[in-house]
Amino acid sequence: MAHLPVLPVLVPLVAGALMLLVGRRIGPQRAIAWTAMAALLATAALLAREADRGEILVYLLGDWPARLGIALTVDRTSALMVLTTALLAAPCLLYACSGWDRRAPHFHALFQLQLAGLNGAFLTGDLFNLFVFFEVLLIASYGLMLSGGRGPRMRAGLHYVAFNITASTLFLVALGLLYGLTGTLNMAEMSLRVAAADPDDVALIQAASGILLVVFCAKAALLPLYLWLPETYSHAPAAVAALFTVMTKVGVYAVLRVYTLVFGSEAGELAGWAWDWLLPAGIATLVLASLGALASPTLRAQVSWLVIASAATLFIAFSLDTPASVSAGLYYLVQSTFVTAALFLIADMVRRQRGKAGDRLDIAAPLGHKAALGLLLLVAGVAVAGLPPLPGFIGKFALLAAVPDGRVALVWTTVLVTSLLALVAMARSGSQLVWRAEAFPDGAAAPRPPRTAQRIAAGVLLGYLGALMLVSAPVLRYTDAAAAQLLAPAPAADAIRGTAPTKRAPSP
Amino acid sequence: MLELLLALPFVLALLVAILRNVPRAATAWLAASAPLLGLAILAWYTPAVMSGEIPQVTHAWIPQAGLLFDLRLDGLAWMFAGLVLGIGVLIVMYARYYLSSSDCAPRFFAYLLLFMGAMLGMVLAGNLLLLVVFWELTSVSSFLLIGYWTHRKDAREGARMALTITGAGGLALLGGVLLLGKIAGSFQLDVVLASGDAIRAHPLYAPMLGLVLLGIFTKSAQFPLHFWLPHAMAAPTPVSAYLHSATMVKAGVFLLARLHPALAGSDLFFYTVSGIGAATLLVGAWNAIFQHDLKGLLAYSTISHLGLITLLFGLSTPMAVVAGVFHILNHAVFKASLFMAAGIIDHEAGTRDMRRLGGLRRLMPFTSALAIIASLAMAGVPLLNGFLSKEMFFAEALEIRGHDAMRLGVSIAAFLAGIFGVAYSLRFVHDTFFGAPPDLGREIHEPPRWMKIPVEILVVACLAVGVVPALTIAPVLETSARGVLGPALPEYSLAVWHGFNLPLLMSIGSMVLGVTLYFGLRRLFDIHAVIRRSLGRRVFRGNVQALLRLAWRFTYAIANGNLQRYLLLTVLAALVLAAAPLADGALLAGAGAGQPMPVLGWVVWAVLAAAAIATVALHRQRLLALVVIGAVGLAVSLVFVFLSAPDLALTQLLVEMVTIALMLLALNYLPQESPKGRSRLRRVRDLAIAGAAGIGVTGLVYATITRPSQTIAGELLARSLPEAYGSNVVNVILVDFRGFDTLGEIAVFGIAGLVVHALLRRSRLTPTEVIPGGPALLPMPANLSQLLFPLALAVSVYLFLRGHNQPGGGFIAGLVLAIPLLLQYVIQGSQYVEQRLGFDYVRCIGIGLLAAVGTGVAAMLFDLPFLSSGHADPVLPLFGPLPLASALGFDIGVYLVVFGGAMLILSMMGTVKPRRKAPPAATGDAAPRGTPA
Amino acid sequence: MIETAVVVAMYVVGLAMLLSLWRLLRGPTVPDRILGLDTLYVNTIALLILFGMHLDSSIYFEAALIIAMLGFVGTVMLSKYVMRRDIVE
Amino acid sequence: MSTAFEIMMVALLAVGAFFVLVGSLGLAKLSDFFKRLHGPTKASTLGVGCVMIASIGHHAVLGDGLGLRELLITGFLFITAPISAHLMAKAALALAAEDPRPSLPPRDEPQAGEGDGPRRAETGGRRS
Amino acid sequence: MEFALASGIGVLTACGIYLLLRARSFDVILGLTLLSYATNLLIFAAGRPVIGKPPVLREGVAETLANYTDPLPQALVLTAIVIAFAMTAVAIVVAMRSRADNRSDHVDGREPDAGGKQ
Amino acid sequence: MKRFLPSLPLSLAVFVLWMLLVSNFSPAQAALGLALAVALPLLADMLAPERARFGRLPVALKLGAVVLVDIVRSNIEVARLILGPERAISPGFVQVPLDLRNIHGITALASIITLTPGTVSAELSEDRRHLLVHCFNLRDADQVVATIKARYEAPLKEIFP
Repeated sequence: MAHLPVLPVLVPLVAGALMLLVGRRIGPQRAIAWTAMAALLATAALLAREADRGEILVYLLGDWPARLGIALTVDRTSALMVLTTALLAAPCLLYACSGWDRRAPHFHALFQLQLAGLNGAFLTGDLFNLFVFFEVLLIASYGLMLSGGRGPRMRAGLHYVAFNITASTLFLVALGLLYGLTGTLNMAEMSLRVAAADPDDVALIQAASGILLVVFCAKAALLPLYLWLPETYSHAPAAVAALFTVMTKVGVYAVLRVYTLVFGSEAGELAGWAWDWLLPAGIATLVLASLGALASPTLRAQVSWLVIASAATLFIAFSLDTPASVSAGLYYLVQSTFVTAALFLIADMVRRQRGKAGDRLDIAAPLGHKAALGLLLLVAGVAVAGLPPLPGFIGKFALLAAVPDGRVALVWTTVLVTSLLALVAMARSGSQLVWRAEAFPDGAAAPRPPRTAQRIAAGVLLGYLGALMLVSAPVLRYTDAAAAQLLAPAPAADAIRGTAPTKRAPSP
Repeated sequence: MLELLLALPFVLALLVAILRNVPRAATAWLAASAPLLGLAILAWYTPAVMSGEIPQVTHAWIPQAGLLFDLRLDGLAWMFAGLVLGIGVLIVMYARYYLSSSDCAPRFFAYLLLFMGAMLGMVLAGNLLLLVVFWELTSVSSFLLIGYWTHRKDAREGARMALTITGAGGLALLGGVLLLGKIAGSFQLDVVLASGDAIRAHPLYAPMLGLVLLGIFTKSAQFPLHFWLPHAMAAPTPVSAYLHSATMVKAGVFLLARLHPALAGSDLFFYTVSGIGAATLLVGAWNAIFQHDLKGLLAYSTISHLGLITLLFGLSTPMAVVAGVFHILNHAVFKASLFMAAGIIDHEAGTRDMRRLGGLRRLMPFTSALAIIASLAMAGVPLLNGFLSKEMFFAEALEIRGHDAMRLGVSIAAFLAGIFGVAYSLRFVHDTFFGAPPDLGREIHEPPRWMKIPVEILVVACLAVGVVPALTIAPVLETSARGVLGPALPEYSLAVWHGFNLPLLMSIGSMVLGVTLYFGLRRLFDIHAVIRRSLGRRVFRGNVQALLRLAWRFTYAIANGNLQRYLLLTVLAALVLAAAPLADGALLAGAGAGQPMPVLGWVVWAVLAAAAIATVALHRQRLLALVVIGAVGLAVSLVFVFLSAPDLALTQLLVEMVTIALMLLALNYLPQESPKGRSRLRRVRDLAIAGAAGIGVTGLVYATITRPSQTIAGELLARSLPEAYGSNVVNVILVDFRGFDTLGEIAVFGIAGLVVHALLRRSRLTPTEVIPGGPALLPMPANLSQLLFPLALAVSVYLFLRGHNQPGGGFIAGLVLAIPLLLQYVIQGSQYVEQRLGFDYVRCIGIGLLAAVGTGVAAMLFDLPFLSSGHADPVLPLFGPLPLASALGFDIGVYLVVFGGAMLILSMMGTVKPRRKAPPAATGDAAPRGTPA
Repeated sequence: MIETAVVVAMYVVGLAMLLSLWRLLRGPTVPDRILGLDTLYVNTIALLILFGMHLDSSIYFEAALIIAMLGFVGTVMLSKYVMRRDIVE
Repeated sequence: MSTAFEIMMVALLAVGAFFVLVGSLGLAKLSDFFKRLHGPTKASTLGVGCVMIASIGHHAVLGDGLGLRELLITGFLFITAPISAHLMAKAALALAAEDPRPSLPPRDEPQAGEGDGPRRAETGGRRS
Repeated sequence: MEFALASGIGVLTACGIYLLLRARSFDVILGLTLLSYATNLLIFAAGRPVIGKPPVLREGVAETLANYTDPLPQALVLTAIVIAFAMTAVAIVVAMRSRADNRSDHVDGREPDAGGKQ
Repeated sequence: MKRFLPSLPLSLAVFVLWMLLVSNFSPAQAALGLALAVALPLLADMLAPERARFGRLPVALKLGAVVLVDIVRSNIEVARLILGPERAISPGFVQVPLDLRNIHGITALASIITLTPGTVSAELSEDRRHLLVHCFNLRDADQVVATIKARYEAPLKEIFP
């Protein structure tokens, strides 16, 4: 139990390494993958339970004090992210096991390593370690996206890779400057030093953290850095695209983590400066992404835009910087991850049932297994448009209710109008794909039905939404507490700095 | 029990949807059982409700956000629930026969029940947020119902239009309700209704009212947002009958009634609501006259009647409210029967176009009689229910106090609407049932018995209410009106005859003038030739198209799939955010003095800068750029050497070599030259941006490194040897202090190998240029490299073992292992090497990762955190002390992963198979010279 | 005395590096540039050794060793590319 | 530390640095690739070699005792320099065969049948 | 010296960014390589490097920052170098595949004059 | 013996290299060096195209001395040429016919030719009978060939029979 915080990284890492030893046989690979998945789910659940006690779990890797080594820190938010990732990964894995994992070399290894990267990024309390895990998850995502692909996917992949390497380079620039200015990489320690920074240094620290902000926003697809996403996500294989929905959230999470802890309410002159940039950017992104969803030529592109829209909504929520809005944002984050993932899976099933027309919206084509797919699309569409009673609505209204008085007009208008745009977009694609479907021409057999595993995978994701709707109250209580923890970072920082190693001497 | 009442439709909808293969009759009965049982439950509550009690149940849902699952059955809810369920039963019965055999009945009934449930939930909701939840649910389920005939374009369009408009209204309502909750401090209906005065006095009252009314007006199809309703007529008739008589459109007026105590009472409310209501009343009625479709006429008439009800609620006097509630009831009854009648005609005659119909009186006398009675009710003819509420309306219009202009206007509007109402009712009756029978090429006869029963029931209700209102409707009306008004319920009497008064005069006048108008219009011109295109629809369509076009243009003007733009924006964003805080010249404040610069340093600087600039200058000739960039790498390692970083210098040198190998391998499959960029302007722009970035970075770095350092590294130095047993602090940091970073780093490295493997394993690529001739034979270099190989391996082992104390370590050693092997590949050819020295590099990575993780996990067995280092000094006989640090195990992992990863990447790239057939020459590439070997 | 000689030698080697750089940048043929790079590497070895003497430290020995042992790999690969385009056949 | 040692050291360093410089000078100055190819050979043999010996002496006398490790560098250079020179020459020859403009000998030297007599390549002049 | 270091980093950054904004995948990758040199030097510079004080402990020399340069940035740079290499490898392979599959090495997978808007 | 020590000189080289590298003559290091001296040549042997057979090794020492002297001599000569006017240089290619048939011998010869400044071995013909040598300053081709054959090739033929 004492080692719980490190397990979400270790379990998939070991599983990924084992995958390399079993060769190309799919059976053992799947066995390892599901064993690891089960272990990860259990770990994540336990972690969330532990975190919900309200204390910050600090795990000192190598038994070094936090400022010397690397400390993993688990608060409610990071535990929530880990749990969300694990819950998301299970259906994605299931979907992939319906056949894609045979076609994409190294799929299972890359999948596990991607999970390791994601969890590492969520759990680490060290800025450079965050960079490393960003890279782990990114490089695994390159592999997941491109393995077994060709043609347009390669082009999208090239964009994705080049863009992210550029962003990573900026990340390093920011890190170098921040280390040069504060002399530490541990976020808790850095927060202390930022707060006590020499007045001459403040502008420089701000410049460095501005570059850092660009990096995170690039990963989270915020204006003007979101343009890579629709292309990438709509070209990724379904199971992978579904898993990717949590990747933009990593960027959002990083912003939340760094800019509450390091540049949060106690950062002296720098307190909360990032939010002033993020609110307008979030609003603009939300509007543009909703227009993008409206204009999309394919269902998958549409979902990709909706992913951006959800990230933008999160930025709006977080940039309002009140406990209630952050809480609503966290809730929204969880549900939007699931719903967009479900939509990617559904889009893939639809695509496979429409023959050459694929998921293009401008072509009428027969749709096999219309009833089941139509139902799935309907539920997911309702959820993503933020219509009641699914959690999308709950998240949205919790967010609207949390908007501080001064910002009501702007934020409400944006959120409500873009919800309408999303609704129109989903109604358009649903009616084009399902309703406008012609009958199959005589003699042409309907395509093979979606595999059971695929349907279950999509069903599970939608099931999460249903469950989330029913247990909204406890979840929101959890996110409320998480937001309170985030916005009052001093105890967390003290806990991280003050945790004593097991055997070694603490830092003076 | 209330929960049960609400759950019934949903449960049965699910049941109907699941039991797809049962006979249609069974499905219909199953579906009908929901409203029937619901009615029974409602009946059970009736005595309580009538006696003024308000049964209520509350469950927590999201209490912290004010969203409670609260159901509340007051008079208004009771009346509406009865309407929803009662008409629901009839609709189910009717639909059973209406649907053709090709229609999927379970889907229809499931949707219908879903909608019924949503309506019920809305009327029963005791919490405003819950109400919004169900409100939106009605939008969604009505979308499904209207679009039921999915193969029809008008159905799809109508459904989307309805969803768009009502969905927009729903979102506005959500905003309004949230404001209302903020103002009232609670979303509980009881609280909100009780704090009307506070609400009206609140500064946010106006925006809140605007948002709520927007929701209401869209749902109840008020002018100018009414146009979705006629297009929703593409739905099957039972749907229209249900949605547009008793339920969907009534949701809007229901909410108006529901929130009446909280909202009404201000001038703003009065003018807005009654103004919009009056406009809708007239626009709807006037348009109804000129419709040719039976259902279109009914739709516009519905709009008009909804305007009437809205107007009544806008007037806000208690009596007007009573009249409004009364008209809700009456309109539901006669309009449902009329829709059903229209459906029967459509069903039997195959058309609803009045220009083609006529004389049905003789072909289907019974149905005709029913329809005529119902339309007379619509026209407000005495002894029918429509007359009573219309009479009350006239009376109220004349009673308006304090707003003289309004009184005149509303009275005139009411009178005109009465005239129009008579005219369109007359058109309905006259064009359909009188005149010459049409020749439609089919036998027209009475519909099945059961199809008529619902109509009969409703028409009987019209008559009963119209003739003896006090015995039939009075208690219902009173109960429901009390639900709105509470104790303020006024004294009123429901009677056919109130004496000879002004309202009666208006009734008579409107009837006479209505008849005159209809026949006058007929005489003046051919009504049938008038085609009124719906302006609203055109505007809507135009707007949606414009929005789509705008979205398209906007989106693809920005996200145009051009990586250069994405990268440019990224760079610019970073520039702006980094420059913004420094704009006021804060950059150099606090900068300290630097160290002196040795002359040799400038030499290195010159190599670095010159080679970097040359790389840019030569970049279009790629091979040259590669040669030159090698010098940049060398210069960078020299910088590391001079500035006390031996490990870095080694790593940089080795990585440089591997990178060049990588690039050269790739260059074989890429064009040898870059074409010149098209635009000079762009080059200049890029140069400017690059220059700005360079200057910016220079400034930032200079400002940063001339400040005193506050690093924690002193502690690392002090604790490295005693606690981590290594004197090369950089290596100690890598494998101990920050071993987790290194674990991630080797994971990245290993994954890179896997990705390259996955991408190249099965792919066949065409080299851009193939030099004719067989593989180069290099016997002498081969021979020398043979000699070099074991020596290099020995050096690799040496570097690995001493890494903890001196420059070296797993990473460097791994590359020193890999590069000689790579050299073997280059000189001897891949096939030769792999046949003789077949490593499974993938497995090598796996083992390395496991070794690294395993070393870390070992610490956990001693109850220490992951990656804690251990240390032992066993003394071996003969050999003396053997220092063993657990970090060595970790470093073995690094060593294996780096070796495996690097070799996997390079060998995969080196062994790409050429494509069997050369692809057509690509545009822009140099045409391949020679032929693939 | 020795110290001065070492420093002077370093400057001389530095000058040699600049000359090699000149050839590297100047060309004109690819082998010329490769040769320039190769010479740059060799010069670097000398410079590293001299620097080690200057600082009285053997810590840069490994770097020099690695360049001596593996620095030519770049040359080999570039030359092979010029010859065959495909450096691993 | 004797003066003789010092003088020897200085001499070694001077010679080493001189040859390194001459090598690069030749590289920069000479007009033709094959001529240039001869320059760096000096640097890698005598130049680096002398510096190396100086270093051994330096460390033996002034530093931490006698270590012959520097010999390894020269040793490795002796193995690797021929490889790179050989390959660069081959590359230049290949380039010349491909593109007849530069002043390099044709690739297809007569090999068999001409007898074993030495033969001066005709085209290896200084045409550039 | 600080200025030389900073300006060297600046030159590398400028060159890297210029190449990054070119339209061909290979040029972009070259740019990224230059940029990675720049960032490596930048992180390294953040440790306030000095001449001749490598962080390898020697006996009898006090283990303080006065005698040894800051080792932490060096460790970070090592990690960064490795990661940059891995990324370059992936990027270049993707570029190869994209060129092969899309018949163009333009970063957008199509020639600007041939393709136009999608 | 051949199975475990494919090439004794190579093993010796590895061992010497190791001992030089570690500069620490403790038994532990010696043991490690020995282990490597056995293991690494085995590994390298897997890649060996043709095994070397050695004849009279002592000749090698003499040859080494000759080569060292030649290196110094020709270095000075070449330096003089480089510093002098370029007109004085007349470079040229020379075909050296080979009597050596052993690839190791040829390699050694080519290396020596390259290492002595003023000559670079540019190409080995495919039948391994001619070595194309570029001379920095070619006065008399025949003499160059004769020198090479006498000074270097003859001893090498003894070393690699």
